[in-house]
Amino acid sequence: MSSIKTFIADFGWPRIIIALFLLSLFVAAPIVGVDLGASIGDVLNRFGQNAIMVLALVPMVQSGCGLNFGLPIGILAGLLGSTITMQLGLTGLTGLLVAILITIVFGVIFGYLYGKLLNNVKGEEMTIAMYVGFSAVMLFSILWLVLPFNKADLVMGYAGEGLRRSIALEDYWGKLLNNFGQFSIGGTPIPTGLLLFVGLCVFFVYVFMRTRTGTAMTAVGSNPDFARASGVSVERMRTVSTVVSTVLGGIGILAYQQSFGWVQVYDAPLFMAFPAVSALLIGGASVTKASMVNVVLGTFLFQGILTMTPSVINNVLKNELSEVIRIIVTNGMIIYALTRKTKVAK
Amino acid sequence: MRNVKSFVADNIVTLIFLTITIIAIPFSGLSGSYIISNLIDRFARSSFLVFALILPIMAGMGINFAMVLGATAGQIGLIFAVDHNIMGTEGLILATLVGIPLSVGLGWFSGQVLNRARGREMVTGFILGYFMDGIYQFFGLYIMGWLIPIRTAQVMQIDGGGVRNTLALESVRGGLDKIVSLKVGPFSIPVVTFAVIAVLCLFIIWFRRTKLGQDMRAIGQEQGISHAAGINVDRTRILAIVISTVLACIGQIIYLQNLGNMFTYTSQRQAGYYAAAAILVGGATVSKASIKNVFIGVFLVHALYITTPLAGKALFKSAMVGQYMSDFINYGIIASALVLHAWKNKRAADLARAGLRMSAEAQAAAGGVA
Amino acid sequence: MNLRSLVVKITLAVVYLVLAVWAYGAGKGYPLYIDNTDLSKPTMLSVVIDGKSPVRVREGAYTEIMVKGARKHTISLVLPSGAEYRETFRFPAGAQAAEIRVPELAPGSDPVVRPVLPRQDR
Amino acid sequence: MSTGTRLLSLRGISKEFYGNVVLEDISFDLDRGQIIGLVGENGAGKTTLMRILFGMPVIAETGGFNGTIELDGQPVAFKTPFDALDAGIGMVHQEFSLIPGFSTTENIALNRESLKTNFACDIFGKRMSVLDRVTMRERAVKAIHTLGVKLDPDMLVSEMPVGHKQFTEIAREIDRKNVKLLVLDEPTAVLTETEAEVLLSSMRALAAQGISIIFISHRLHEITKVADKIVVLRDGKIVKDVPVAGVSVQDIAAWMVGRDVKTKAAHLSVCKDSVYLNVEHLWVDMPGETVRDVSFQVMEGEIFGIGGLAGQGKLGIANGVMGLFPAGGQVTVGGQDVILNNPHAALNSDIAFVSEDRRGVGLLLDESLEWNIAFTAMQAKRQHLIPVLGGLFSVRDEKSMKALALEYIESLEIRCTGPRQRAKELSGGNQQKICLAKAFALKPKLLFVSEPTRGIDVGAKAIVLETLRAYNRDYGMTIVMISSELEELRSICHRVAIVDEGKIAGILPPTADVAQFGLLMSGLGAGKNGDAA
Repeated sequence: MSSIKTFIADFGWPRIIIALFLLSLFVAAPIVGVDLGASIGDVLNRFGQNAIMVLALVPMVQSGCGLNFGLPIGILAGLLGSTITMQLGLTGLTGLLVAILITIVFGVIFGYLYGKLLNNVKGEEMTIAMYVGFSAVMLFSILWLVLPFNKADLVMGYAGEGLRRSIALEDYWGKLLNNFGQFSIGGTPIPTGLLLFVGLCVFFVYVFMRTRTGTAMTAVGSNPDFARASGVSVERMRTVSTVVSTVLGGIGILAYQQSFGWVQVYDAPLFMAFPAVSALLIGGASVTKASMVNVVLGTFLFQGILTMTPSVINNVLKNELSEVIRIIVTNGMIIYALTRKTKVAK
Repeated sequence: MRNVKSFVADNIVTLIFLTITIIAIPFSGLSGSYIISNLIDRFARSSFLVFALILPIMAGMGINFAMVLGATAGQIGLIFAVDHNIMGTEGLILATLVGIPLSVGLGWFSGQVLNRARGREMVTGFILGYFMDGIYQFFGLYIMGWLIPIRTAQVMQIDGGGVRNTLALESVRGGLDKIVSLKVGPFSIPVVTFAVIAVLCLFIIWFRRTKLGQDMRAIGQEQGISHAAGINVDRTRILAIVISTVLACIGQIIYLQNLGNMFTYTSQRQAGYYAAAAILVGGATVSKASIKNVFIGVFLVHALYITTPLAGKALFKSAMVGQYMSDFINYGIIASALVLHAWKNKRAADLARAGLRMSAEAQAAAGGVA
Repeated sequence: MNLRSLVVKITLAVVYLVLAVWAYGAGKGYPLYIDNTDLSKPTMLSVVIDGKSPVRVREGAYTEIMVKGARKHTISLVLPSGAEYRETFRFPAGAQAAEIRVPELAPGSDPVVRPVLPRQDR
Repeated sequence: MSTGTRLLSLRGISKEFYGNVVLEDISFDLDRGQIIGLVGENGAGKTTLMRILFGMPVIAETGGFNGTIELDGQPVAFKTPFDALDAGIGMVHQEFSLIPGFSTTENIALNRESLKTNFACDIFGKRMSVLDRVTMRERAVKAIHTLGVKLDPDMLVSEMPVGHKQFTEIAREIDRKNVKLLVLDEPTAVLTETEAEVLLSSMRALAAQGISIIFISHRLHEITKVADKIVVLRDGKIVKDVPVAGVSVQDIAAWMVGRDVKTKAAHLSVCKDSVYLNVEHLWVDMPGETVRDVSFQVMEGEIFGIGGLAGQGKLGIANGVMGLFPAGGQVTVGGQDVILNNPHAALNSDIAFVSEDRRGVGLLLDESLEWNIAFTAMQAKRQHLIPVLGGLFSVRDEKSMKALALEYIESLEIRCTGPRQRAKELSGGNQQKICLAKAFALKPKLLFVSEPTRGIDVGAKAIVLETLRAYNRDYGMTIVMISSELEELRSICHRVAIVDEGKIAGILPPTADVAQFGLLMSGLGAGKNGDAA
């Protein structure tokens, strides 16, 4: 009995309510005439689309930098990766791999600068990260117009310059991962390649957090003074975690794009950090601790609600209440995590 | 020389953006009188909103991004006035009277939340604004028109579900600005609006001299010591937020009566972005703000808004660049001001340390000789 | 709480309510229909109410203009010829809307204001 | 200037924290206008006694106290410090509690401002009153005048010299209506000689006006100069309660430090002749524990003790050598220079450190014992790692971490549910053992231990000390032990240095007379920087 109580206390009521809500959606789906198989396939797909961006938050949480509201910076690296690769005319698996490579290069550069910046603003990381992310997105919006992209299917038709708002990936590597080894179980399509790719990334971060560096990072987040007394450079660990987070954010958006089928530039990345942050928190993470389980569970719950609510609720109520529910759940969860008293050690 | 240096260091944010504005003016191709008349108009429109941020900064809570809750309350007041067809100045008064109790309640709520998020008030306030968006949309789209009937067709969505996304405020437009409008050369000056702003300034000056104002200054500097001296820290912080929220509510009403239309579900968010940018550009920091900062900030931020998009457009020969430029400027101001401020704090702390170290070193050297 | 502060607080609450009621009453806008459908004397004209910006009324049309408060208003008609008639009228208390027929707005006579009653089928 | 009327009587005050007796049967009286000098070593119970007098909530939370307090002949029991303030007791703490951006006047009147009510007060309450700055200034000037010092009532605290801050604090207490008793806790600790002189004379002036003062100080000559009578606390008991007339500083020092202990030289290992640690002109910028100029040498295989009162800089020495705070000077270990300001380099010079700040620096409270014990070894020495892909990178070796943790859990008798338990769930004594295990896991040749027995129970204390002794004896580990407890240092160390005002006041053998230690601590030692040993 007491173990149930402590479980609830640790896990938090909001998460339990959300989990129960999702469960009830799954139960209600067939009753209101929603195709359950297709819905589950949809949830799996969106899980794969978003999981890596959620995963990208983990290193920075662990190193004590808080929730990375500056995720858009990583996303911009990913956008550079895909647009440059497309401009070069590379398609298929080669294209995707080159895109990942370019993303990593830009991710490391951006992440390094971003990490240096955050080291100078300790204590206000989250607010500043948010605004730095916003301004970076807007700066790049100008760059998308100005940079010398000139491939016909990338740029705006009438002007011949400036990227389109949405660029189709179909002829490049759209759905490449999704279609790899895809099969169906009872009408539910399983995006095997995408899930494998996510699994690979999760495994990478899992291993990384167990290396000497990863261990030091966790200790820095847990108690920076302890880490320093053990000869660990706190600043360096925070920078490394920011770089890893930024690179993963870039790879995350690549995975998202190939499944979505479109590259969206300009202000599309502006608010992408919020759902990712919220998903991680729903998965049970706090502002200072996050694990792979939190990532997987959180992304599944969050995307599950996002996918299931419109189909179920709209079948009943015929209006777009789901958007409102999304806003309240996303931000309510973040506020819950920010205001939760970190348990004071005895 | 030292004075110049410290002046530059103290006002670095303001100076940077002043330089940008001065550079942007010739590129924008705007005439001086156009800029000035625009500035007068925008100053009257929006300085009230910026004042809402002073008290929480004084109380050590940073920039109250949760002021959008107050702006939301003001918008609900306006929706009420427009829906009931209350026109002109009376409409604005009614909107304010409806908005104030709402904003007191919302301010109390956000004060509670921010008290539980000590040390990260700013980011929590920011997210709280988004959270409120959800509640507000639920209210505007589902409660309105269902539990609270909508009386006027112009307020209702075409399909009948709630308040429409763009609300014409024709009936209350200029309800404050146009009571007395003074023509000075090519510029028209909304006298009553300026009078209201002047009264607000006097209120702030007076408030700083009250016991509550003194308590806010005290907790803004040292929460622990203030608590030990018997000041109710939590309550004082909540009061700072409540007053801020109420001012934001009135400020948003003044802002919208000037504009004459309202994006029902996004206008309040703009208020928060803009006010934070203005006060920071005016030289306020997250721990210190004055009326002077507000005035300088409002002028400078609007000068930036007016000139930089056009300058960007002219420089890059693209209309879209100008559009993104204004957004970039808006976010960039806040980001860079926060960064510069945090960086300055860190440097001040390092310098203080270095000073101590030097004195210790000197002593050690002296000791070594002796 | 002493008596004095109680009195002040109650007064404040009363003032708040009175102000709200006054603003509601005095600021309430009512639609005023300008009926220019009498085709015997078809003219296009501009209508100015309470010194606001003029509203055009085409010949043979109804136009809705909002007036503030059920009280005295001035209305002036400006004909294309430049001739202007100015009249005052009182908005009928208790009416949801009112109608003024242009032909009845002859110079020298009080305008006839007809309250518009809610439709029966509602 | 005692007037002979009784103001305060304490009768049989006892207090225990979780079975740990910290005060036992404390009784003394204080007359109006009398100054009591309250002295005792750190941990003698002064702070607890003042907390009881002041009704600090922590006392009630830990089970209250026994005995009675009478003020003006009436028994009193304050529930909060505010009750005590209302009853006319003022307290000035060691740390300043002033608002830096406020002026002298504003600080003196903090939360007791003179107010002018106005219309808004009727609506929103008293806090809308406007400050009456003229009256406030008058009050401040009056309080400053009573104190008999020169203070600018309009100066900002942040721009004041330290002495003025201290006077402002006292003026704030005097400004209270009906203040009868002032408690001054180490008010001269931060002052210069001349400032301290001024403070002493203002204390006399206050006493002359009938205000009683409890004066806590470790500067014994100040006590003899200003107090009417002296109360010496040791181990929670009053050992002396005598008029100050005819008492010498030496007497007080001896009473304070107390009984002569039998030295336990038999336990000590024989140390070699070679110098292992050489510290020259070390300065450390550690807030509250500034080290100004410290030089000493430690022999190979020696246990070297560093004692002294809190705030004098003894803690700064270890923290500075380990690179945790900005430091300068020359430190060599085993003939090799130690790079300062770099914790990693210090650890690589075969030095380990057990911090006095167990929760803040010593432990990862939220992580497992394995992590706590093995982490430093992993980071500094690259142990407990498994190379992957031919050494491209390495992941942590949980098996060997577990083995390490189990080894120390057994050898140090750490009471826990297993190596996976979180550090914060252990008791203080067991946490301290984890810190020791973490240091031992580095296999250091030189070990700094800072306050190893602070806040742990008697049983754990014995084990910790015995463990240190055993590592010294069996492995020849050189140990520098820093402690506030002189008894402890004398029972385990070959030599004991006393630090005063950031410098070594003297080094004594443990067998030296206690009074000598007491004198060194009070800043009256004969040979400054001298090697008395």
